[in-house]
Amino acid sequence: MTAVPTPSRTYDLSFARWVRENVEGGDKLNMCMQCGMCSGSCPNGQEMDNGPRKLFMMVRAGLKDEVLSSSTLWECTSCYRCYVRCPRGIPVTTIVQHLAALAAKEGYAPKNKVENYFFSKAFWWSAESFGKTDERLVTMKYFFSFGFGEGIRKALDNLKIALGMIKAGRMHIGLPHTIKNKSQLKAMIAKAKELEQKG
Amino acid sequence: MTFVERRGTMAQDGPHSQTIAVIGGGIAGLTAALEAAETGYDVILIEKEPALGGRVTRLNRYFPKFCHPTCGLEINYQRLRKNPRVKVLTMHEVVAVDGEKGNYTITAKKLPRFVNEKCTACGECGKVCETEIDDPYNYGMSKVKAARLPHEHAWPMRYVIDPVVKGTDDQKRIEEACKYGAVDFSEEEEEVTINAGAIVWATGWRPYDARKLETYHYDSSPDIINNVEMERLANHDGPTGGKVVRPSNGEPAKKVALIQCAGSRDVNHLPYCSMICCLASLKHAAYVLEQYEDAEVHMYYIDIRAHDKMQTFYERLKVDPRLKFIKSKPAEIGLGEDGRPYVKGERTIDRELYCESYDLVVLATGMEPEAKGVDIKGDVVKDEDGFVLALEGEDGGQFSCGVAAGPFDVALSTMSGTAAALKAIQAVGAR
Amino acid sequence: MSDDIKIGIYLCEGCGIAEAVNMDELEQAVANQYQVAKCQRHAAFCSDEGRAVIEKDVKDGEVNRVLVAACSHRVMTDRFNFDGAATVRANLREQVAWTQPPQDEDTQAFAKDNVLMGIAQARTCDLPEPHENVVKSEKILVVGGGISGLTAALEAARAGHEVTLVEKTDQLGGWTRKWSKLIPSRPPYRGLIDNPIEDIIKAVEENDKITVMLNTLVSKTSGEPGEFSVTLSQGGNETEDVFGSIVVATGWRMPDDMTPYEKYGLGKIGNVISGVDFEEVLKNGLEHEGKKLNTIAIIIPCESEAMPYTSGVADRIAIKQAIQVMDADPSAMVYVLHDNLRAHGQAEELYREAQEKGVVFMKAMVKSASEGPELVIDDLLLGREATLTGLDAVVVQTGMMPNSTNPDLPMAEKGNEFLCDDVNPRVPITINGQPAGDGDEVKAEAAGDGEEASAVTPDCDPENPPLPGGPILNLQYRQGPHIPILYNGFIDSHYICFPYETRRTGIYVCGAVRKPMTTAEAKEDAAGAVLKAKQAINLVKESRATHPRVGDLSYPHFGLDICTKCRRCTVECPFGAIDENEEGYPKLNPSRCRRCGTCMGACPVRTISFKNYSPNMVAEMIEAVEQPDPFDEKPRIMVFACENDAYPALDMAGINRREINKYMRFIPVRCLGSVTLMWVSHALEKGYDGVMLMGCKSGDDYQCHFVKGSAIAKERIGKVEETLRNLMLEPERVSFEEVSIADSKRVVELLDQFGEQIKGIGLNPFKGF
Amino acid sequence: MKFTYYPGCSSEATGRHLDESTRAVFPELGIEVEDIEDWNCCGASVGHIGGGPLPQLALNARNLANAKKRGNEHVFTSCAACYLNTHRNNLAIRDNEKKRQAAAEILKAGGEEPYEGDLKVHHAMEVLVNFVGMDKVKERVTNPLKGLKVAGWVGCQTVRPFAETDDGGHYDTYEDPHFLDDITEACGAEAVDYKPKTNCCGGSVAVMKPEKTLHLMKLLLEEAEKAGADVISTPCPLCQTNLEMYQEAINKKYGTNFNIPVVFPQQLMAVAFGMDPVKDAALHRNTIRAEKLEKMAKK
Repeated sequence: MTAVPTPSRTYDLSFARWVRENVEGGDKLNMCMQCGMCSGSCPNGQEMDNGPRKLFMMVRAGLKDEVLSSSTLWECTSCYRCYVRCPRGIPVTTIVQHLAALAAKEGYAPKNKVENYFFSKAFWWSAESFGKTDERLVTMKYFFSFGFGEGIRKALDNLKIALGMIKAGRMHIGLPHTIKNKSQLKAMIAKAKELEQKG
Repeated sequence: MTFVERRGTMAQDGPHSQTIAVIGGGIAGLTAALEAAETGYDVILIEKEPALGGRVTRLNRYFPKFCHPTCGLEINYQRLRKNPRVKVLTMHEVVAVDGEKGNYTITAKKLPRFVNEKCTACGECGKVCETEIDDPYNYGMSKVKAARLPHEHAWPMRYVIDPVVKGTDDQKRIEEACKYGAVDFSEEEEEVTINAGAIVWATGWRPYDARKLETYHYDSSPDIINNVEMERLANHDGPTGGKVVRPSNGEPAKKVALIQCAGSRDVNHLPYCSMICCLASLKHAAYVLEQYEDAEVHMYYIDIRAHDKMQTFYERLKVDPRLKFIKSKPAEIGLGEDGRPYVKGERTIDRELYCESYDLVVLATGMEPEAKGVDIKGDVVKDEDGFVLALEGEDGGQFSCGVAAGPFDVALSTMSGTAAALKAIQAVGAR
Repeated sequence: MSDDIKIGIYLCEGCGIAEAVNMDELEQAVANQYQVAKCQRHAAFCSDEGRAVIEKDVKDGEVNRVLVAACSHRVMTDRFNFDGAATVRANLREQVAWTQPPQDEDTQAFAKDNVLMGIAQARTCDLPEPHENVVKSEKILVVGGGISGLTAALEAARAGHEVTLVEKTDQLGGWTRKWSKLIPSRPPYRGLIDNPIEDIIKAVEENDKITVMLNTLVSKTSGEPGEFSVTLSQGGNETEDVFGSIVVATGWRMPDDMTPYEKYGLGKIGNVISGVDFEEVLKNGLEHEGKKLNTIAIIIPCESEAMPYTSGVADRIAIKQAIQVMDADPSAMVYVLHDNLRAHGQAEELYREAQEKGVVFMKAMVKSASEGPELVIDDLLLGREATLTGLDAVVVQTGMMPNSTNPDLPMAEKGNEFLCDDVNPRVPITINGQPAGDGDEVKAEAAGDGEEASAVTPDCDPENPPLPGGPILNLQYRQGPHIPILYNGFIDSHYICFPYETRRTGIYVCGAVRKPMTTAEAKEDAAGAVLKAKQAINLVKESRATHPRVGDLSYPHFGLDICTKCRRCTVECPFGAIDENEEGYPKLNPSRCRRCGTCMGACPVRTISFKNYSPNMVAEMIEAVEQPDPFDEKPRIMVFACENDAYPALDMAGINRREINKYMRFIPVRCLGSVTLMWVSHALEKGYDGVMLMGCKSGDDYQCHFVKGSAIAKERIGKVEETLRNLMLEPERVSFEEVSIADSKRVVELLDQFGEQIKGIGLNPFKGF
Repeated sequence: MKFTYYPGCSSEATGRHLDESTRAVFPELGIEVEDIEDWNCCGASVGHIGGGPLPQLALNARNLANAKKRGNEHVFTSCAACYLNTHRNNLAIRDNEKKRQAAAEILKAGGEEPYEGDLKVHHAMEVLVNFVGMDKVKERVTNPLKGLKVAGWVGCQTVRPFAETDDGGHYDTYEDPHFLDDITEACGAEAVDYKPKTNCCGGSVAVMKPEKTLHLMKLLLEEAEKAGADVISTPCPLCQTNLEMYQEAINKKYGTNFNIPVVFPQQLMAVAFGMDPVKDAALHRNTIRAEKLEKMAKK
């Protein structure tokens, strides 16, 4: 995959064109007519700095850094309202999510201490190592990715909930559930990562 | 003081008919029919409603002149009355067309009117009729007697009786009330065929069904209406006698939201821009501002599309501080806690999220062609959206004008209606 | 003639008339009037049996004038129409039975007066006879060789007419010749189409019905539809020809004033070019001054700050050009800077195509432009100011200014004041410095006009008209050489309902001179204009009127014996139908005439009349109404109502069964412009207590079907005060109201208000004298 | 009719009661359930960030390849996220040349045959609507839930973005889906008018930073209360868990005292079918017990 270009001047389209080629759904991004339907429909919009509509305009304007550090990427609850309502048929959710993936890859997320990023990493760690998500371990790992003290605090906050879950048999004690053929999955993911690099 | 002089009667029909059939008696069809007839050609004007005038006769005013559509229609009806070359068929719904230039066969469903041409419009049947129906002239916003004159400016000026009264006591009462033998309940729906040498499609449009805009909850409150209903609301012979009020409770509608592109410019609904909505909404703003000193009108838009000479019209209204333009396609409209409709979305200019309540919300629903469902054969095509177009380059005999051909305003409809008249004349053989 | 007038009165008893009116009484009151040969009653004269009764009387020669006293003349028009007998109508239904309390003495009086007025009308009107002017040519002249003119020529030829197409330059094709590609006008409304102009030109040149004249101007046009004699000047040498009708397709030009575009750098900064010039660049594969363009900003000026002529055409052209750039070079960077992007109608699809191809649209205001070129913009959606750098070129979409005049020609010496619509046609009329007209009467009325010297609105100053340049057809009309324009310089017409009806009969306008439009729209428009041109010829062939009184055979007759040459008629005719002959007498061009009667209303000595509509006829109708005994305290008020809007509104008040003021009497008029002040003064002399005029809206958004009729009537009524003072009457006894057809509620209120006003003033002292 | 079943990770933890009730109810409606052999995680709504788009594809490719081995044409899952990912990646593999090749390579690396995307992936609810039908559900009801007021909360991914598409089987609408109320009614319970039926609970964002999304869930609970619902019914395991476990936090933050049970339509059906409240309906696994429903259950 070609490196993400950094525009030399405002409204240089190199970044926009790169997104168009390399980000899932990016080929539709330029169809945006800036009506605001997506941002207006977002359940978590008030938490976003720009919202999808403005974010897309920023992509066109070549504001790479602002786009990739935008909180909008991390506040998406993936409810797909914007996606189904867009009058131009733009897969808004998909684009936002994959811009988030790009931001993670390009190192913008960790730099900005984005919860969603750490959660995703924790989540992926479980999926990759066991083939399944073990909600206990994911949450724990996630909590502690904010540092030990913060980890303990968050953990205690959720202790009561955890106990309730255990009582209802919805959280088990003991080793994590795993798939049988872990090695196969590992090999496949390794291949996927390799392809991802090649682009 | 008008005089009628008899002129040539209908040309003999049959193969190579020189008669021009115009399908649709709205402004485009009327124009095409009259222009052809006044040039000396025989015309059959086919309308499915009981009276002519189509959509425009239901409008309060035209943009940008704020004049009344009935003003131009009156002239057209005068022309019609004085011109024996035009044969008008009302309550005829065209279902199929077949044949080729010089010899088309039009199949139409003749709907029962239960009133024949002996009717003098004296109104006695209406007096005795007790059954009431939703008034189609007012898009069902009010009730009307089942035996009625379609409206005060109806042409032909003849009553029509709704089938619901058939077999009821009302039928007897109505039959007894008519002194002129004009009532005829034996009328049945029948299929008729009409022969013509050329056809002009002027079937016009219907407002896009607002119910399909699920996030706008059109049905959730009577105070959420569409743009054609707004025209009735502002019209002196509309359901409120011209007062722009909240249909829910009759209170003045002073704070009004005008929602552009309700269906138009949306690949999930109508992909095209309906052209008239922006200007119609500006007009609606004027209705409200005219009626209430302390009015507050918000126009939600993507682009204000003031085409050809309309920019001046837009500029003129822009200066009124009571009218605000908000660039935003509302995400959601519904009935709020306070019993008033709310509008929710993102203001794109400053990226503010808003949720505002109004007395009245008007959805500028787009235009959907009426020709859908008609079985047309031969030298004419219907595009994906249902608009009718003559085949390109072909030397055919079918043409279209007005909104049957595309999303046009009235000026473009009269223009294309006149052009279609020429094409039809050329097709049947200019003399 | 008058002695063998045999009037048949047909009193209809249907639709509630018999219930409201005592028919026996009515019959007795009218049956024995002078020249009434027969008076019959029937339950419904519109029925076949009823019609038969009348038809028989006519056929048996018992009557030669038919008075149907039944419903309004607006209904059953075709039923009540009898060969060989002039038919008039008295409105007993909408106006009496449906608006007055039944069996009331005032209702009875109302009905009686309406019938008496009908008798007077029947007595004084006759079947019109067609004028003798014959069509000398069915050839159509098309002026302008651009896309509109070329299409018009082809359509006219297809419609069976000989055509002469004149083009002022040395080649056909006009602007369209410059265009690289065109906007698609058919489904799927995407994918630009090749410019077909060469084929169209070829088709025109090869068409044996079409004569093309290049380097040709119209140096003179006189005559009327059916026989326009036109002098064509081809590079100096003049030829004469006769045409049946004329299609004007002179198109548009770059705005005369380009300064508004300077803020974008146009004409100031290198590589800033107009949208028109950019078409050349597109033809040369984005090659401009030896450089291949890649990064381009296309500006659609915000109209409020630039010209009022871009109007959505510029927007669509900007999109089209952006697409062309992307097609030529997918790596190109194109920015379209707009306020509201007017890709209206099916052009939305074109907008989508452009975006798919990577064109970037920005809602942005250009603040300034500098060398580079660079643009400082206000990006409204990002809410920040930014500078567009690295641009190879900036394209500015300029406006389309209508060629309602020919900018290459010098301004006409006189008649320019008629170029503008909102000019007051009653400018002081002088013949070599002297006020026109002789005879004291005229001076008395004309005096008023003298003071109106300044009534010409500034932008219509004849010395300095709204559009520079000379006339296109150089009409040899009394009213000057121009085709009148409306605001923004476009040719005047009822551009919503009747877009082709100019104020010069037989002359129809299409293309960008009518309103801004694209090539595809212009082609459609040309077909429409040709239809009207053909129609005009066919109608005048039969000596019939064109729009809106289509088919009318009546036309004004001028009694020159008492004409004072005041020339009011020649100046006031909204359609420039009347010229002046050598001695200064009015000379009617009947085929130019629209039969509105404005000339009749203008004539101070009322020597202009129609066979079926005359000053005398209405005067008789006025007199026919019985003035009640002064002691009855019952006023009578005469209402002259425009038959196109006010009268229908009154009818609709009846249809809605709204009670109309019982003291009113109504006379429908062809147009308020036909109302002569004499009728007003006559009514007051005869004892009417008040007179009301109901006409259509005037001004820029006028609704008068004869354009200026109501405006002129308003003018005249402004002068009536003088007359009233002479009669020692209160000016408040006369009122003028602009009424729309939708006023079926309001008219009722207006009448009551005026009734009250008159009550307040008291009865007319002339009553009973 | 045989369906291959993808339980998904939550089926072994927070969503056990969904899994159990699904396994109990579907066979009753003529849907035989056969698990995907050795299924793995779908990557949920964060996999593309944690691992990247292609690794996420890998997870789903493996599941689909294993599902294919079952030999059934149709695959279904009760988890919204599992449905979304499996379905989307299945379509990608079917329609997108690049993705298909990538998947093939990835599968090859795992010693698997290439997969062409020819399976049909469904959501359990779509199966009920398009393959079972409400009449069949009604027929099976032996213990109608008379008087139980149910707020049908569809949530988001169960219907978006596929419910109105061909590949989504056009089984309902995005903005105003009614299948949930239909199920409720079919079970003899009363479906109350529930405005926020397609509102979002915050999804995974709710898990990682509840404080930001509590207001979303508060509204959901308020509306349910206003509508007089005894229970909220939702098809989504994450929705169910979120709304259940955060009620206390909400009460703490807003001083409310919500205690509204949140159940799955499968649980309603199990009870209405007169099946075992514990073994089949797994009502004991709701941390806020649906007492009224439990009372109705046949012991």
